[in-house]
Amino acid sequence: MSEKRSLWEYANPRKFMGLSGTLLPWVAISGGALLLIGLIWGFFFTPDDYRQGSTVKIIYLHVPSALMAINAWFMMLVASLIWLIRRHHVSALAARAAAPVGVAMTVIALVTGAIWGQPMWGTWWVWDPRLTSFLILFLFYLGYIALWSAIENDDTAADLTSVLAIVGSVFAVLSRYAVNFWNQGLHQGASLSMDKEENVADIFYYPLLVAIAAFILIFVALVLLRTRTEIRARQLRAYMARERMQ
Amino acid sequence: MIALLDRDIKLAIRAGGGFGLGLAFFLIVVVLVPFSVGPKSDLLAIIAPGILWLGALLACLLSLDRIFALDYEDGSLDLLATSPLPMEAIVSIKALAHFLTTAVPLVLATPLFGVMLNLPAEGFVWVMISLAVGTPALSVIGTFGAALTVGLKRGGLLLSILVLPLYVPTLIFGAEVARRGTLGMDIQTPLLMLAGITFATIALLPFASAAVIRINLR
Amino acid sequence: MMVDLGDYAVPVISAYISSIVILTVLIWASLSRSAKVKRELEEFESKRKSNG
Amino acid sequence: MVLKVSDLAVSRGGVLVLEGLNFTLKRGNALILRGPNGSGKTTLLRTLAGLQPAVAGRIEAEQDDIAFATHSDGLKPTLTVRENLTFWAHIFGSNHIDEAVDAFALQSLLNRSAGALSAGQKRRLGLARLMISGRPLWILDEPTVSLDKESVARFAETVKLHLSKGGAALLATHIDLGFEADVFDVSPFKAKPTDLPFLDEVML
Repeated sequence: MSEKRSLWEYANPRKFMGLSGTLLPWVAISGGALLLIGLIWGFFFTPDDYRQGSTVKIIYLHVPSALMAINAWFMMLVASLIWLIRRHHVSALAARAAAPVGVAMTVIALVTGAIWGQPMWGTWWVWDPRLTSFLILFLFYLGYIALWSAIENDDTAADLTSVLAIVGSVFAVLSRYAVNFWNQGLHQGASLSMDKEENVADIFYYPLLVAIAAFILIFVALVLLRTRTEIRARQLRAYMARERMQ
Repeated sequence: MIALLDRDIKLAIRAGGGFGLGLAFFLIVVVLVPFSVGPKSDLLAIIAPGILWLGALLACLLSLDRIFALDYEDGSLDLLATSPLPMEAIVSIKALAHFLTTAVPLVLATPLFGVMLNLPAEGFVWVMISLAVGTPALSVIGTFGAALTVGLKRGGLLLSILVLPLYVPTLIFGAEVARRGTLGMDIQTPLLMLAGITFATIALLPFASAAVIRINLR
Repeated sequence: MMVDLGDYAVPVISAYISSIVILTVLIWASLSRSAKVKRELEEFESKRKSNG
Repeated sequence: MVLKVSDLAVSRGGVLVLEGLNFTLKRGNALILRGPNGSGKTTLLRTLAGLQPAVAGRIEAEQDDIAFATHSDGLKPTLTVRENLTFWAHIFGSNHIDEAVDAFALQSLLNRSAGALSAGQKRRLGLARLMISGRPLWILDEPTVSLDKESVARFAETVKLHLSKGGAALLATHIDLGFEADVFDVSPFKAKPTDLPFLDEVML
C-alpha cells in the first residue's frame, strides 16, 4: 500500500460503490440519531423566546434546512465543475442525485418559514427577501431537475445541466441582491428574524448546532444512497443500450 | 454575420409570426389586465409600469423557442456549425435578431399600451428607456435557454421553466426603473444595475450558449 | 411529558409534522428507487450470466 | 492528402459504434462509405465534420476545408432559391452563385420560393450549396436521396468536376454513382461490446 493514492480514485464508479457502501450505514445512522437528539432537545428542553414565544422552536428545522438548501446547490455546482473539467461520471451523477434532496430542503425551509411567519406577520406568505430568494432557488432546482429528466443521453444531460448549474449560480446570487433591493421600503425590516444572531442565545444555539449536524449527515447519506442508485441505473441503461445494438 | 442577421429578420417578416406574435401577446396582457383588476384609473396608473414590463417579458418568453427550433429541424444549424462563423457569433446574432424582431416592436408599441393603462405622462419615457435597456438581456438570456432545449420534443414548457428564474433580476431592476421613473423618484441605482446586467449577459452568456449548442449538436 | 407551547402550539407542531413528513417522503422515495434499480440490475446480470 | 483517419473510434449516444478505422482520402479522389443502416456512417461523417468529438484516434484534416451536407438541406421555404443560395454564399465569404446555379440547372427556379420546390429540386439546391462553399473536401450523407435518375447523373457529374479541380469527396450512399471511387465498408469495424459497459469502461 505504499503507492500514492489520490482522492480522485474514488471518482472511479467501482471504487465509489465500495467506499460509499461501507460509509452509508454509519452516516445514515449517526445522522438519524443526531436528528432525534437535536429535535427532542430543541422541542422539549428549550425555553420559549420572550418575544417569539414557542415559535422559536421552529428554528431547529428552518435554519438547518435553509442552510442545506443552499449548500446542496453549492455541492451541485462543485460537482458540475468537476464533471466539466475532469469528466468523472460519479461527479455528474452525484450532482443529479443531490438535486431532489436540495428541493426537499428548500421546501422544508419555505414551509417552516411560512408557518413561522403566519403568527409573526399575520399572513402565510410575505414577499420577504429571504423567503423570496428561497422561492427563486426552488425554481432553479425545478428547472435543473426538469432538464436532467428531459434529455435521454446521459453525457449530454450531464453537460447541459452542468452549464445550467454554473449560469444558474451566477443568476441566483444576482437574484439575491435584486430581491434585497426590490423589497427595501416595501416591507419594514423584519423586527423579528429567526436568523439574527442576537435571537440565538446559547440555550437555543447548542441544540441548533446538533440539528445542523444532523441535517448535514442526512444530506450526505441521501446523496450517497441516491448516487449509488444513479450509478446502478446508469449501468443498467448501458446494458440495455448494448442489448439493443446486438 | 450580417447575412445571418438579414436572413433571420427576413424569415421573421415572411413567416408573419415574427413581429406579430410578440405584439399580439403584449396586447392580450394589456387588454385583459383592466378586465381582471377593475377599470379604476388610479389603480391602473399605479400598476401600469409593472404590467407593461410583465407583458413585454411574457411576449419575449413566448417567442424564444423559435430562435433555434426551425434551424435545428431543417438542418441549417448543423450547416452553420460547420461554416466559418464561430458558434459564439451565431448565437449572438440569433439573440440580436430576436431582440430586433420581438423586443424592438414591443418598445415602440409601449406608448400606445401605456395610454390604455392610464400610465402617467412622466412614465412613458422611463418605461421605454427601461425596456430598451433591459430587453436585450431578455433576448440573450432567452437565447441561452433556447440553446439548452434545442432538439427536445416538448421543449417549450421546459424552456419557460428554465428561463423563468433567470429573468428575475432583469425584471426586478427593469420594472423598478419604470416604477420609480413614473413616480419621479431617483432611478440611478436600478438603471445602472439593469444596464450592468444587459452588458454582462451580452458579453458572457454567448459563450455558454455556444457551448450548449455544440453539446446539443453532437 | 408535554411542553406548554402556549398560543403557538398549532404552528409549531404543524411545522414539525410537515418537515418530518417531507423528510420521510424523500427518504422513502430514495430507498424504494434504490431497491428497485438494484433489483433490476441484479436480474439483468443474472440473466446475462445464465445466457452465457 | 486532405483527410487522414487513423485508429478512429466514434460513438453515438454514449455507445461506441465504430472503432479502429483507418483510411486516407487524397485530392482528386472520392471515397464511398458503405454499410447497413445504423452501422454508424452518419455518426462517422458528423465526427469528421467536427460536429462531435472522436472517442479515440486521430483525424488529420483542416476543418476549414470541409463542407458538410446532411439528409436535410437547411433550406428556408419562405426564401427564394436565390436568397437561400446567396445567404450561404455570404456565410462562406463569397458572392458567386452562378457557377453552382449552372451546375445544378437552377436558373429557371431562381425566383421561386424554396418551399414550392419538389423534393428533388430541393436536394439539388442543397447540393448547390456545397459548390458555393468553395471548400475542397465534401462530406456528403446520402446525397442522392429523393433524386431521380437524371439528377443523380447530374450530381455525379458535379462531383467528378469537383474532383478534377483538385477537390475530394467522402460520401455515404447505397447506390452506384457511376464514377470511379474507392469503397470503404464500415461493417468490419463495428465496435465490439465490452463485458461491463459502464462500471469498468469508465476508469480514471
